[in-house]
Amino acid sequence: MIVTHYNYWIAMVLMMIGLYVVMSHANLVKKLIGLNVFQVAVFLLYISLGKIENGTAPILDAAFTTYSHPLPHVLILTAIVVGVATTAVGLALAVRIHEAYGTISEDEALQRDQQERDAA
Amino acid sequence: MLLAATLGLLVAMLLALARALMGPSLYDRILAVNSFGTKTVLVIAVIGCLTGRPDVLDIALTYALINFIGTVAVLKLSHYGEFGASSRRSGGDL
Amino acid sequence: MTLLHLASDLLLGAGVLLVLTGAVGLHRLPEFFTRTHAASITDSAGAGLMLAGMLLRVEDGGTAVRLLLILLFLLFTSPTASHALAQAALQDGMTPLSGARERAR
Amino acid sequence: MSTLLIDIALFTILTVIGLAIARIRQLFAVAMLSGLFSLTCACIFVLQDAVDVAFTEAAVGAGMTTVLFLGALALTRSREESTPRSRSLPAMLAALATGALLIYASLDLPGFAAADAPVHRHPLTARYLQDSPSEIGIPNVVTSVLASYRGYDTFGEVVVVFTAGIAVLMLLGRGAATSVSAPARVQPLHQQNRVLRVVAKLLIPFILLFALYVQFHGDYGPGGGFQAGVIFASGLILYALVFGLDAARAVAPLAVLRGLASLGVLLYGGVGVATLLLGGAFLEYGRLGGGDALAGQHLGILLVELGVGICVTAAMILLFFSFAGRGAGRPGKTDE
Repeated sequence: MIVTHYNYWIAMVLMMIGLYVVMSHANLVKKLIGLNVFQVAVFLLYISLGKIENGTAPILDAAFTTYSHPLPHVLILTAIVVGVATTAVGLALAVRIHEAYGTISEDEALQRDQQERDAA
Repeated sequence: MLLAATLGLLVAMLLALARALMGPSLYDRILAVNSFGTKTVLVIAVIGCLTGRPDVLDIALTYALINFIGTVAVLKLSHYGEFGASSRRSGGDL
Repeated sequence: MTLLHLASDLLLGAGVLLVLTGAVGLHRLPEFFTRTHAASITDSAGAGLMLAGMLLRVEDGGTAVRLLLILLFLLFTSPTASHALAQAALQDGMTPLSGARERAR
Repeated sequence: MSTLLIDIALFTILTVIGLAIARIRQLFAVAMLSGLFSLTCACIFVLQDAVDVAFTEAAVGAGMTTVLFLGALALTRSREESTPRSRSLPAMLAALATGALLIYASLDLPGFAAADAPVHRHPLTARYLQDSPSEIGIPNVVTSVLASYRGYDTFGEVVVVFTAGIAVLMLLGRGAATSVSAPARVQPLHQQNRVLRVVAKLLIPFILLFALYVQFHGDYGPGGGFQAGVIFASGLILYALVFGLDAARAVAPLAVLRGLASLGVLLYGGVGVATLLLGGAFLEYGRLGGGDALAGQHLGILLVELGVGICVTAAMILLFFSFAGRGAGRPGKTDE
């Protein structure tokens, strides 16, 4: 069990570290870094599902017969690039929030909103 | 031998990582991260030789390149804004 | 063939030894500027010897060219990065631990 | 056995980095560590035969993402306050519960690398691995699946990258930013470090050349439009870092970049429309080669990958410029 599943478990532990960072930190940039960790851990899980024993990279060559499954590779390859693009959007939003509120702490920004509402 | 080399490199990576975590100054961290990157390049190259797929060497080349750019980026940014160098201005507010 | 293999093993072994030495130095040396020395051992001699060792193992030309390119790249970038890093640290007010400072203590 | 030891070492490094990311409060260090996290992951991808993924992760995760995080940190605070217990405890509990659930679910997964796992026995696997030489005719199956079998999917991803580029441009690109960053206290990097300047000048042409190699060698080895785009963008980012943002903007003006990003998407879509006009389905490359389906596939994949490469290059440079433009605080003034 341990020998055949430890790959998945490590990926899941890393996912949970990411999830913990996202939930426990108020700082928006830190949240995004946590999200990034979560995302990479999901990639790890996906790729490990495509691996086959004694296989090699799915680049066809007469010298090899067993190849790992190419489909997870394709999905994750594009997901990585899309991931960085969406992370950039998130970071841009954080920067704008910082410009508007003077903080990137979620809690402080919410407090300011509350105060303004109370004042109005 | 290739396997032993990989394991040796991994131990070296752990040591570099320890330095990156301990700091103490920002520059120590950058140095350790850069060194970690170089070791990753070597690990990838050795794995390429180990598995008999030389295509992997393209990846090692990319690593070497990205590692350099990353170091320059960190240096550049640590010289600009208010962040970084916690030893100097902790809190690093505007 | 076997002689070549032996030479390759020797080079790889020496390279790993240097990389490990550098890593231990990075860990144990007292301050930033001395640690830079340790890191450069990894980057230049360690990486160079290991890549040379691998070079003796490969059979086709394309792979050899790639290994050489990696070596060339590392030889260009890592001293540059170290240099820029040390210079930035100096400008930042860090002073190297020198014999003079040691004696003054 | 041999790879088991390597696996264990890499996973240990990965977990240590993950925990450090969660614990360290100096965000600058955390951003660098997230770069190391990606690098280590990419090593694992190589071990698990996913060379194309490792390529992308190396270029994107370790390079672009880290640079973007650093750029965002330059514009905001670098240190965060300690997390209140009221916040961390529920988060910890939720993470533990979810993790336990996931691990419980994982027991039903087939063993790692088992040859009889459903993934490997699915008929699609045989189609991809055995029929693609006769259907597509290129050795790198990842590229054939990416560009041909799942061409729709990839088109969607390219559009997402394009949209994200536009969104960041809207958020950060123009408009008066309230002056947030402190004025630069030191000279720009290129004026103080001659070594860096010379080496960068030497390297940048080779980086761009390497990007082109990755772009056009993607059919035969790891590589393709996504990776090439990011590497090409990295070359320009290095230029911007060493010689200043203004110099880089002169090389790649915003208008050109915006045009190129659209051009990439249009090229991809255009290939699809062309196959429609030739009487095939959307993105059915076989029609492009006249009578020769294999030649058509080759041409189609080449053009589509080129579209991806152009779009990703332009989008990545736009992302960097948007963050750096705000970060350096109107560089034209501070550089003097």
